[in-house]
Amino acid sequence: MSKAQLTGWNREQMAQLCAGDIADQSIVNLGIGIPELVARYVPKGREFIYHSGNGLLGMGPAPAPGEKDPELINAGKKPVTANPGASFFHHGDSFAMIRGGHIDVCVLGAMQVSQRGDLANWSTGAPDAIPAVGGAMDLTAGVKTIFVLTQHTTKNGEAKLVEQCSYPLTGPKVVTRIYSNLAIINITASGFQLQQLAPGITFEEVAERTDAPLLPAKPDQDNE
Amino acid sequence: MSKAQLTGWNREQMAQLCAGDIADQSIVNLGIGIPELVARYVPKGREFIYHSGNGLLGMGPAPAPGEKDPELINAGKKPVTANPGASFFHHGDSFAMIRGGHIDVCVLGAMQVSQRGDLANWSTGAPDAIPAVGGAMDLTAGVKTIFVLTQHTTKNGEAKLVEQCSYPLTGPKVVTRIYSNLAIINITASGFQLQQLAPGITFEEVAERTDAPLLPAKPDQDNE
Amino acid sequence: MMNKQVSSTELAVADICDGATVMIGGFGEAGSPTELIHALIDQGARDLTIINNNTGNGEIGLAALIGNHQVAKMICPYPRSSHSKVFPKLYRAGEIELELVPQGTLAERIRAGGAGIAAFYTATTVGTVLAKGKEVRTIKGRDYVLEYALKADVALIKCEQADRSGNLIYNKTARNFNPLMCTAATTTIVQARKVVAIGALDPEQVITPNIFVDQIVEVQEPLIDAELIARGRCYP
Amino acid sequence: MMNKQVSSTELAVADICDGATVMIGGFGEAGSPTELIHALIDQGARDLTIINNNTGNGEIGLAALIGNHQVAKMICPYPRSSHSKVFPKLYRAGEIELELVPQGTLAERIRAGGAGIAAFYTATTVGTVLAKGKEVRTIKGRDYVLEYALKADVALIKCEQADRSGNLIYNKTARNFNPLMCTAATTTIVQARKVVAIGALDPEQVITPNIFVDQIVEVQEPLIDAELIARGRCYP
Repeated sequence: MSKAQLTGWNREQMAQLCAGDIADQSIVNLGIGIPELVARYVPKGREFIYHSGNGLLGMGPAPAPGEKDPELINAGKKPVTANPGASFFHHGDSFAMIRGGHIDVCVLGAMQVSQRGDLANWSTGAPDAIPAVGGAMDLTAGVKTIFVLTQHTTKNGEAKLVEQCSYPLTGPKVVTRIYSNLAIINITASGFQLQQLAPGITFEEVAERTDAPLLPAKPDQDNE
Repeated sequence: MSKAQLTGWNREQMAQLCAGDIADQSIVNLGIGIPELVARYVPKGREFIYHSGNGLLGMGPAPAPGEKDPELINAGKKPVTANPGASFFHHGDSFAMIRGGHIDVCVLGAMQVSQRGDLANWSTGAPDAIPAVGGAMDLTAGVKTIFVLTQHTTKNGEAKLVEQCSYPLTGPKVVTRIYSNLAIINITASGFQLQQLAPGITFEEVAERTDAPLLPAKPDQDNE
Repeated sequence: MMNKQVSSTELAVADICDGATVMIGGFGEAGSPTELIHALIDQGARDLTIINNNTGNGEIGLAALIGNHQVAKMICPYPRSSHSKVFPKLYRAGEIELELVPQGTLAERIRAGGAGIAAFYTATTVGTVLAKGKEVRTIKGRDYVLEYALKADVALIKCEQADRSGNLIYNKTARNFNPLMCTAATTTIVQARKVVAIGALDPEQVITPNIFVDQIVEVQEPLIDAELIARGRCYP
Repeated sequence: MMNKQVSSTELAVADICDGATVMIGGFGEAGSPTELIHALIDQGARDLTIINNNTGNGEIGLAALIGNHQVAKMICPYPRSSHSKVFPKLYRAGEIELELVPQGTLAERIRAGGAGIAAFYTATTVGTVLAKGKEVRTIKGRDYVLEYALKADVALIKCEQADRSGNLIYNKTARNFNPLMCTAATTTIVQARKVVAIGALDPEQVITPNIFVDQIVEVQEPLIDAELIARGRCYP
């Protein structure tokens, strides 16, 4: 399991690649943490409308220093702003948007993703862990397209892309595409399929660090 | 079945008796038609808050001539006003109030009431009738106390208080008390029980016009 | 943000297909999108399933749509009223189908459709003919009927103000079914008495967030149904 | 209309019983009724079941209530956070029970409790350990889990403005669970930053109608949780 750590893309580049695959005017929910970076890389000419599970559509960036409002926060409990055209609503209406299929894209982190698109990102299942799920299962059950932003392997070099998740699932068969530091990988009916390699990374290096078969990119899709 | 029609109370008196049994600050939903009269007879020192199923709490009386707003109407589609402290909401929230048990009292008309409190007030079941239920079944299922305001018999002298309803039910075991032109009658575990006779009306006259056993009033309740 | 305003009711309803399920907001004439309904009459789509609290009055609006034989089925709590003549005639002639749904159950089924709730248990209709053939389950000692979510291809909505991105506010009891229907339709088409700039509505006061709205057309002086009916007007 | 204002948080929470189920509004510190929670600590009711999105931060508010051993069980989607120390300790010691519920399912269960919906089918948790032991049903080709309504004896709520009859409006994302919880509790106790006269709120803008509110107490300058935590403050 422990192969040499490869660099590939950094987090910002992964976020930028992910942002590039989101259509103009999409309603987007960004998971807490690294997925939030996606908002910094909206391609020119496009606009995303951000949904925050705690009751805000049209979420804007962090406020200017000194303009924090403790009652205007995002799902990660960080201060945000409201863009023109925003609306506030309660948790019932907010998760009705999620559950009802009204959010176009959700970007989440991952502990593991299986070759059939199962996502595990909420619990290691360790007996002493405090279980905490938040809105992750609502998002995976309700949002049309789930993108995953993740390092390709754990800090210890263990694979996160696996045949079958060993951690408890967040949702079965929900992930569409993974943006890792090494590659962009699609979930297809046949399993993991390479979409694009990070610069300087080889197919074999990615395959070695993936605990399930990896299909090469379709000829017209490999932008290496 | 066809006994002489007796007068007893008129509609206004029935409505007034009913209003007298509703506690101060009750949340009240009045059925379309005769039940609406109840609002004219709120006892001095009491206040009822009116809920209208089409999305208004704190409904006020009909507007002054020339001040009708076609978008401020009640469940009977008649122009109304909004009292200070009113609120507007959508049909989902409005029937959540009803279904969730937040309305204290509902006053409805009746075609038939059975001795166990079944109410039939929406359909004769006639094959050529256009069935129309509106919010009646939501009200009977959700409101804490259902009062019925009705003539004791039909225009043809047929009993409306019966052992078992022959018309399709609005709700089973929902009616608490009936205000007819002849008497106030409670639904008890033993069936119909007289609460109060209208002036000049005898127990026998009421019993004759009731197609189910009628229990006499408890000694301390007969205010005849 | 995208400008969802279109220039005419005609354009707004152009893509409604034969056989579509169409939710139409309004309770009585309050919140009824009469101009959009008339545009749908002009457009001519047929075999529609219409979801509305009533079946229209006189020979305008929904009643005219039904009278024009464009409606195969009504899903509706109260298909008769003092001024409703068109539906009863067609219903008695067997030319239109009716699914009778209690008003609160209809509202909740539409909400469920929009909120991704597949089905729910309600006490409404327990012990009545309207529960016939439906699953009944006892939960904490009380009986409940299973009811399923209701969705639509299109919702026709009337509101008071819309910003160009599709945030909506309503007027008094004209709110009624409109906000629910916005959430449960694939395409939501709105007629607004006034269309305002994005940012002109207070985010605290938005009743329908723009995520639920697809097309907006401004109708500044909407028809008043009661006046048309009083004058015996027909559409078209 | 009845004046529901009481003069102190102490009076407002006086009747909360041992063993009560208490919904507490707020998401993080936005909309968190910290003064009412502190009054409940002073009041001392024990064996409480608390429903909240989190388990509090630092040693104030909900964390302090838990730390004071008044809470037997949490119903909660996210019982840990960067500043949450109290709950993890008691949970690992087996001194507090946890029912983990996804955030959206929690919101919908509370709404169902208030709306008279006994149970509903949602796709959330299908195929996960959180669906273990729950009924799964296939509806129109998709699997859904049956979830039951959630009610409470008491709700502790924070809002921006209340009129004396109990109509409420909120501030931005401080709305969160508060309006839902108002509907699902037998007794709803509200702390409002400002209490205004009946009639002072626009009926179009009321978020929680007064039908759902029992007691209101004005707390003009509520504590700011983050500041207390930054200063290492404890309650009491």
